Amino acid sequence: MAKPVISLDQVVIRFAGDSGDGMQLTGDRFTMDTASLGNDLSTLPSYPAEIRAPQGTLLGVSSFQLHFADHLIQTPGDAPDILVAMNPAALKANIRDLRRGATIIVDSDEFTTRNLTKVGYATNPLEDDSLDSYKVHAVALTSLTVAALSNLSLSRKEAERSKNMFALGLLSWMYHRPVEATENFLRAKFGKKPEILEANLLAYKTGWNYGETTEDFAVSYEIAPAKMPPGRYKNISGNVALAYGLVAASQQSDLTLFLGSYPITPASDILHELSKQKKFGVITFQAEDEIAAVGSALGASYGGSLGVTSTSGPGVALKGEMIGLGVMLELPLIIVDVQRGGPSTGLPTKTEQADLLQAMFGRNGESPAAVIAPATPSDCFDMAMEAVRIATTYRVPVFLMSDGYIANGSEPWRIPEVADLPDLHVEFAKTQEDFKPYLRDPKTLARPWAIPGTKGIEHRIGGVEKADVTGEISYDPANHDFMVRTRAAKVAGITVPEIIVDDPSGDAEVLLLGWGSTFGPISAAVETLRVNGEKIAQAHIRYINPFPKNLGSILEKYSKVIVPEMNLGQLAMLLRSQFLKDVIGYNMVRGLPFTTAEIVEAAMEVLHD
Amino acid sequence: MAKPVISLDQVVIRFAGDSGDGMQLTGDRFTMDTASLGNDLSTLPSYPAEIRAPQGTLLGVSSFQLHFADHLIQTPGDAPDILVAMNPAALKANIRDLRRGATIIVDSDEFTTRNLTKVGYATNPLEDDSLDSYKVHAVALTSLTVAALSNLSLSRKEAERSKNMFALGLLSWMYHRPVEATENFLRAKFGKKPEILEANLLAYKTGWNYGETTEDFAVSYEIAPAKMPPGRYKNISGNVALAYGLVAASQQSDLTLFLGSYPITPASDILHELSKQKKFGVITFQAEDEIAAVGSALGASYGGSLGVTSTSGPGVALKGEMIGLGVMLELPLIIVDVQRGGPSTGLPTKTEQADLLQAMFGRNGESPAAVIAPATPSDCFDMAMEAVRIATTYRVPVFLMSDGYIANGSEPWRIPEVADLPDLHVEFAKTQEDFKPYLRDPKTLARPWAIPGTKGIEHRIGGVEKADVTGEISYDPANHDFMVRTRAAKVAGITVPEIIVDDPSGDAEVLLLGWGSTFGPISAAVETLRVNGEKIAQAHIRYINPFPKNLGSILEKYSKVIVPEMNLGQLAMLLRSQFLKDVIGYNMVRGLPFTTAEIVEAAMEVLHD
Amino acid sequence: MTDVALTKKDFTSDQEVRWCPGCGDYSILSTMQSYLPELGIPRENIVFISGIGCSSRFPYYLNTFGMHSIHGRAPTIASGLAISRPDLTVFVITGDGDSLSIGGNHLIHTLRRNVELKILLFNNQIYGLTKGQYSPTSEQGKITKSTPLGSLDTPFNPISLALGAEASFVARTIDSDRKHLTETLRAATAHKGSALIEIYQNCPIFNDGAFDLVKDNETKAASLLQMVHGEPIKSSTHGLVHEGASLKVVELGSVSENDLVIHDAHNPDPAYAFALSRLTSMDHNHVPVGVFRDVVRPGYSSMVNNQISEIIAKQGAGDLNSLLTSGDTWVVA
Amino acid sequence: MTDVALTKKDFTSDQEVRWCPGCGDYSILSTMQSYLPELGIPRENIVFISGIGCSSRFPYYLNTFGMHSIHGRAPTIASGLAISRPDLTVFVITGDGDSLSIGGNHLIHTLRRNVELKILLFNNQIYGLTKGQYSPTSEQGKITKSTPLGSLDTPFNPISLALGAEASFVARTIDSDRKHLTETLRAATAHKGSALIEIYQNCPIFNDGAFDLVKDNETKAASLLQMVHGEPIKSSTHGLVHEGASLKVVELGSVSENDLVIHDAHNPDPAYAFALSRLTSMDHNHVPVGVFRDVVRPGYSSMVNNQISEIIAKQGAGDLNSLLTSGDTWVVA
Ligand SMILES: Cc1ncc(C[n+]2csc(CCOP(=O)(O)OP(=O)(O)O)c2C)c(N)n1
Ligand SMILES: Cc1ncc(C[n+]2csc(CCOP(=O)(O)OP(=O)(O)O)c2C)c(N)n1
Ligand code: SF4
Ligand code: SF4
Ligand SMILES: [Mg+2]
Ligand SMILES: [Mg+2]
Repeated sequence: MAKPVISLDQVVIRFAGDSGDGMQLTGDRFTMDTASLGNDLSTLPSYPAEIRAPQGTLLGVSSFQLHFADHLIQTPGDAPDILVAMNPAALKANIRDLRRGATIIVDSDEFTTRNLTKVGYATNPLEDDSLDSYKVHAVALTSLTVAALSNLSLSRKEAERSKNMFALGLLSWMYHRPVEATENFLRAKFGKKPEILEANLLAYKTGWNYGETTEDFAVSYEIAPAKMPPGRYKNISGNVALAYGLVAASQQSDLTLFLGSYPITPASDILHELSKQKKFGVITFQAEDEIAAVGSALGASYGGSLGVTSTSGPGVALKGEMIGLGVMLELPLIIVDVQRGGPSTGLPTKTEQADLLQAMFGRNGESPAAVIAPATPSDCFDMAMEAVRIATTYRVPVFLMSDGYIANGSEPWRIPEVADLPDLHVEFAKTQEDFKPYLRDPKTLARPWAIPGTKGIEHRIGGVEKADVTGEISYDPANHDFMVRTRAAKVAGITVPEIIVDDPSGDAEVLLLGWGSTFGPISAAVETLRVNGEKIAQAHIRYINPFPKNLGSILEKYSKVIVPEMNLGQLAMLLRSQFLKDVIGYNMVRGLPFTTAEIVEAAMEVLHD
Repeated sequence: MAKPVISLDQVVIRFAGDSGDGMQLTGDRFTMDTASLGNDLSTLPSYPAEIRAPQGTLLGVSSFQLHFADHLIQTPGDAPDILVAMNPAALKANIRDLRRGATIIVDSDEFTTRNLTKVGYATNPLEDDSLDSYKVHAVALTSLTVAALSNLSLSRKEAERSKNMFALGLLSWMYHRPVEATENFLRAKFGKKPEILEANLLAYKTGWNYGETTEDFAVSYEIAPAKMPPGRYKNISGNVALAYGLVAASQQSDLTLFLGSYPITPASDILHELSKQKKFGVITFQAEDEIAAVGSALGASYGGSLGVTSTSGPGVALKGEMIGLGVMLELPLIIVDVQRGGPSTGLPTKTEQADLLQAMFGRNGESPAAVIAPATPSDCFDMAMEAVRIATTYRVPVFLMSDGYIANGSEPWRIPEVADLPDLHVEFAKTQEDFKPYLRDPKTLARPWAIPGTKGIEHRIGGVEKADVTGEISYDPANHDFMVRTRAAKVAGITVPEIIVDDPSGDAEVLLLGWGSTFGPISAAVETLRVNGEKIAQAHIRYINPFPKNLGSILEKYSKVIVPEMNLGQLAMLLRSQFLKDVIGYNMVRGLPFTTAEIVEAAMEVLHD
Repeated sequence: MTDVALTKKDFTSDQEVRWCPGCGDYSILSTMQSYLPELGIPRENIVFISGIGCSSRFPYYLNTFGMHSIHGRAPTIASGLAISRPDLTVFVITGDGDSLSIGGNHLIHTLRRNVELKILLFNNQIYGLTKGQYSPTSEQGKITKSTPLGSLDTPFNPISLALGAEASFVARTIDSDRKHLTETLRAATAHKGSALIEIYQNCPIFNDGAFDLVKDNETKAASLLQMVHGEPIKSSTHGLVHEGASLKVVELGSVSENDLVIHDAHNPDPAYAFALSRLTSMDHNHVPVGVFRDVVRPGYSSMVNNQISEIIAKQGAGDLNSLLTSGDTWVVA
Repeated sequence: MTDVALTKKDFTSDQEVRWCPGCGDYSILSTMQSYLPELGIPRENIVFISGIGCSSRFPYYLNTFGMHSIHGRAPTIASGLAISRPDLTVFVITGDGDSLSIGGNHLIHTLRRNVELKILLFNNQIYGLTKGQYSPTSEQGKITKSTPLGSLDTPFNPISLALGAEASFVARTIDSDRKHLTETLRAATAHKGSALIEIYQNCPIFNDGAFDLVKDNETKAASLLQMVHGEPIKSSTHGLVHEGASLKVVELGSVSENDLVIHDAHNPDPAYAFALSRLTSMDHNHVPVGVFRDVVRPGYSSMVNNQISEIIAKQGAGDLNSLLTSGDTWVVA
């Protein structure tokens, strides 16, 4: 007789194991199957900076967290309801994040004395009472997998590699995930290696059946689909969404997309993704360094392409001088900064928001650039197109500030209709008499985009200060002052959408104001606060330079403004200096996104001090 | 019978000619002779970015302005009382700066139709009425010089080259400058070329005699020495003073001075000056680029030397990543930024203050560095020693923000007694058991300076986030947050002298607050304002990160604070965000220092609005 | 495309030239202005990109498209332009400091990739614009503003460096020799791929006479080893013979004409051109001029653009909608 | 100075090694740890400076002074250290991306200056740490994460590049050949000046088998051309002969032993070593290993410090007061 089924409104699962155990893949698959069931979801991959940190050590632990629900959610979840731990290290590294009463599934085969001592377990937690406050399932994952594959001609080592699929199968059973998609995925991935494919399929099925049959698992769970606006969806990460946004922008503007990039975590996937898009005429140039990367992008822009460079903080620190040339030449240029933990090499695989002031001021002289920041993984698509709109309309470098959290994290994305995408066409300067390269459009203050190959407008530009209108070299003091102010005015005058405040009661006195990837945790916190009857307003800044026109009045409206940032208060500093408003910074610099609870707590303090 | 002598309290002279005419040398010599007479003085050299811009063109004009007086002065003067113009271009380029009634001495030989049309003079200004409001002396400088040298076996071209010495001689007669020093100088300079030496000496004498004898010059002038504190003085430029300060610091700390530098205007002279000081064990390394320059300096610091790198804004834009490593390694490092006009290549030979925010924020992640700025040419000596004190005491990168104005400008400097210089000795970590590279001094929060070659403290450091105390790699979230805040706290905790307010009446309501090279013009303006009975206070910020502890209370004390800056308000932005004070920016970005009149006017508006 | 042939005047901009009297840059400029019409390329399709330095002022004086960029980075900007705009003819103008000091890395990577750029390296063995510090090509022991006791660095040999970086075309010529400079420009522009031309350029202000040996009428004939493909490499007095992997300068007549090395600019092995390049480093009495190496290798931008057209030919042009809806998707009704 | 001889253990730090199982870096590390005691230099006088990359983790595992710096810049930091501290022995640990891509300029300038650094270039022909993009030494056409249709760049030949940059010592060895690696380290540390060692290093994760030809027992004997000074350059089956300025691989026996090239690592003309370096670029069946070039040239830091001691010997140590009061001064009473 079938096992009972309990329905839940949401679940947070974390898969954890060695870097070698394939936890990212396992998590990805579970996410895909979950997405296809129509749950809303949010993910948080986490892996060590080393390619393969030493086996069985705390440092070597790689994990993937997935939050899915029958309603709209904002974050990967604070505390897992269920942890899959492939070895003692994975258990030890993650146990403190679990809520009491959570379920733990471990591979008991891995709990050998040797592995236990490696991570400093004096006694086996499966045997002592240390896990009493959790529901523990000790499953001999490894031996069960190996046994199941015994008929295949695989070495034990090879067989063991499939144990993540066993785990996936088991969890898929527990949460009623469909099997076909994963089976197809495996067929596609291992098509060329029938033995391995067999092994994975078998392990996956065995895991499923293990749940179905053994006493150990008494119940399974179902989570109804979330009510989401109708449309076609796909699960997407920030890096992929950003790459798609750039491709879309190039199509909508009929401009060749040129990416000049040098690999760096966590930005490399943008280079990888775009290098697959040559069909769209996309040119990807892996340069010798970050300076050459941005230089080539600027050269491409000069030639009439969409010049983009993608990097992370250390790369931006190298590009400053070239970006300054872009400011002087007044050409379109997009700098994607997928922020990571700093300073210096810092925490390369962790997230942070501490490059904001570098983007604003990391160049010599008065060197204004536009700065915008996506709020969620899927928002990277829209903001990439916005970056292109601003860069091409105003002929100015634009910083697109993503970060490791939304770059690698994913969420369901309602795929837009191509017909609904904005038209991004702009005009190049045409053949004309007496061409003036620095004669500006009175509305945008943009100078002509005058590309080589256009007869009759041959001209010379450069990094030395130039005379207004003619663009010739000028050392005239008054002209310099004028040009400095004009470049500043041009950026200050960029049209950006007004910022919307979410203040249902209309009489909240405290505003939670964020930027970039803190949108998720802040929104979740706001929901929680309101559920608890608190009055709180929320607004999110996606345009930082220039700020939305109505920002000042909004700051005035609220007696207290809390600004949570994964830095020491960089947006806060810009707000304080520009609006002289005593905003309250809430800052954590731990390489991790905020938890909902942290922000709720911070807000409560302000609400009730 | 001797000509009458009029005594003046101050004079502003400007020498102007082609880049090839040797105006800088002429100005330098006149300055030296003036200094030795005990006048107070201030100079402003100005030359084109080109080595030799085209002869006789406005662009090619090079000039040197000298202000000297029988009392203490603060600036090179707003408007020349006397202009020496070696050709029509020099006249045209400078005439608008003169005060009405000023004296003009021109080389009439150069006022040929060809030269006049070259610069767009329709008629000869010496013949039309355009100069009626000035006292004009048209002297056939060239032909007089050539005639005087006719006995020497020089080509006409060679002979002509000495005409600047004729001009110098004439002016030396007019203002009673001593001749010996200049003659000795010429002997030293041209000792190896007797013909040229002869020519210069002769031209110089001839110029002198010309003044003495011709009717054209009816009177001469004398300016009494200024009352200055007793001591030995020399006239010094900011770049030289800065180089001397570094040498002095290395002597006072017994640390080898290592300069890693890449030439760039207007910072190159620091490299040149220090490369002459090998006797002091100074190592100067001309690197392949700015990154290698700062990298080598950091490597030298790691080895226990005083690692310094000197550059200008574009160089700083390249050094950001390496400075970030310095922040992470917590080693002493000094970055000298001689600011010039920006952005990009900008105005390479002009002055500006627009690198302040780059110094503060031009790196990835939370990357705090100390920032200090000298106020005058001679202050560069003291602030260089301060930079060393801070860098070695706190083991942190320090930005020393000079600019083109004080770097090339000069003033009399009261040479300090070596005995009075501060002791800058610091301790290296000693051989010890169980060494902890990131165990901090509780007072300064500095980590040990643990140099290779010290037995028993072998250890590894790097740019990845490190664990508190041990310095080992750590990806622990809490540790990262702690280290980020600790690095910030260390810089915030640097001891800097309190800022002194000059407010004689004690009840001024308006404060003029400056930083860096604006000290001169602001002080001059304050004097003028007070002479006119205005109540105004003055304070000058030499320590920007951290600010002096008492700055906040001072800002509170004054209802209105005016902040003049040669940028769009960079210090103002820091003040506003940190103190939420609505300071009033007065900004000009013209590549030139403020004039006294400009600041007086700006202050008057605020005083009487 | 203009039908009427262009003239030197057409390529001369209205900008006042701003170099010191007697600067070698003048003759290079005027030779370039005279040469460009012969290319038969419309002005608007020619771009000069320079870095920073006296030499890098060059683009201002040519009535084509031009960019005076930042120090050392011209090859990066020019690469982005050439790769995205294969229809253009792109020159890079650079100095010995610009290209070999701060810009060294970009130069060698551009050469190995074989990006279709014609790179003119104005080698005056000094930093001119910053008023006379030694450069990576200054001879060891040079007294300059930054080395009052003499420089200590072994200089780069730009030709050797370029060959070590897989350059497909490398040549050397002299500012004042209009004819030879013109021939060299001709060969460089005919070459598909990166072409590096080292131009000995005199800086009368900070390094005057650096190249007198090859400029003075008394000495130049004997010191200049003329490299002409298919002909023996000779000066008026000397020739070359093989010695192991090296090349040795011998007096004409001391060996039979047939033993003299016949120049082979197309030798697939750069070892030959490299051996030639070492002559100036080994002794300072003989200077090979002309094309050291000129071999056929696909240009980078043509490869990049082929890769794109091939995939489009195979799979058709990309369709945005199918990209966005690719992979696992689901529909919410 | 320690009297008791040090052992491998003394040079092994307490840090857990964090490379993938089977990574070539392991054997290089353990060979280095075994070799260091033989140097007889106290641990505290040895410094390892690396950039960023898997290979650049190396310093953490050695119980000497060490710095894991930033990407590509290790030679700059190491130069500053070596010049200011001639008493130290400084190693630079770098990867093919670290040293030849972002760090290319620093590498070539370090080599031309001949700064006393021992530079170990771990060449796995891939970007390891960033998970598998092609590097400047990856073969053309390589399919990687960033080149799904194959890379287009002609790779650098690190040996050729170094020789083009005036390197005084250049060698090649293999991660897994402890004996040869040790000999090569010995030669490099004996050399005064910059020493560059290219180490073929296998990356089992992202570029497995790149060097199988010279590692597999079936093929290695025939493919490895052993370079030993004063002896004919040979593999088990092939040798070398001169052909013009080039070197040609011939089957042993096809020419008389006496015609085989005898290795001369001390040849003053780098043209010889350069010709040797081209063998791997011309055909991919034969790989010279050993020391290509090892010539005597004054080290940079020794020159810098001599210049200082000489001037002090001549003029005496600097006196601060006389510096401050130098030039025109005047007294106000
Ligand atoms: C980032 C940066 N660093 C330094 C400089 C200063 N600078 C300008 S040109 C130059 C070198 C000039 O020498 P070279 O390239 O040989 O050109 P030349 O003037 O001799 O023609 C230097 C160091 C700069 N403009 N930008
Ligand atoms: C300024 C900067 N740019 C890019 C990176 C990212 N990054 C780290 S290592 C590396 C290349 C690694 O390749 P290699 O030097 O060959 O070392 P390997 O990992 O193969 O040993 C890159 C691109 C970085 N850390 N810093
Ligand atoms: S300094 Fe030298 S290179 Fe520069 S313009 Fe003058 S002569 Fe020419
Ligand atoms: S990725 Fe390759 S090079 Fe890096 S540690 Fe793993 S095996 Fe070694
Ligand atoms: Mg030069
Ligand atoms: Mg590698």
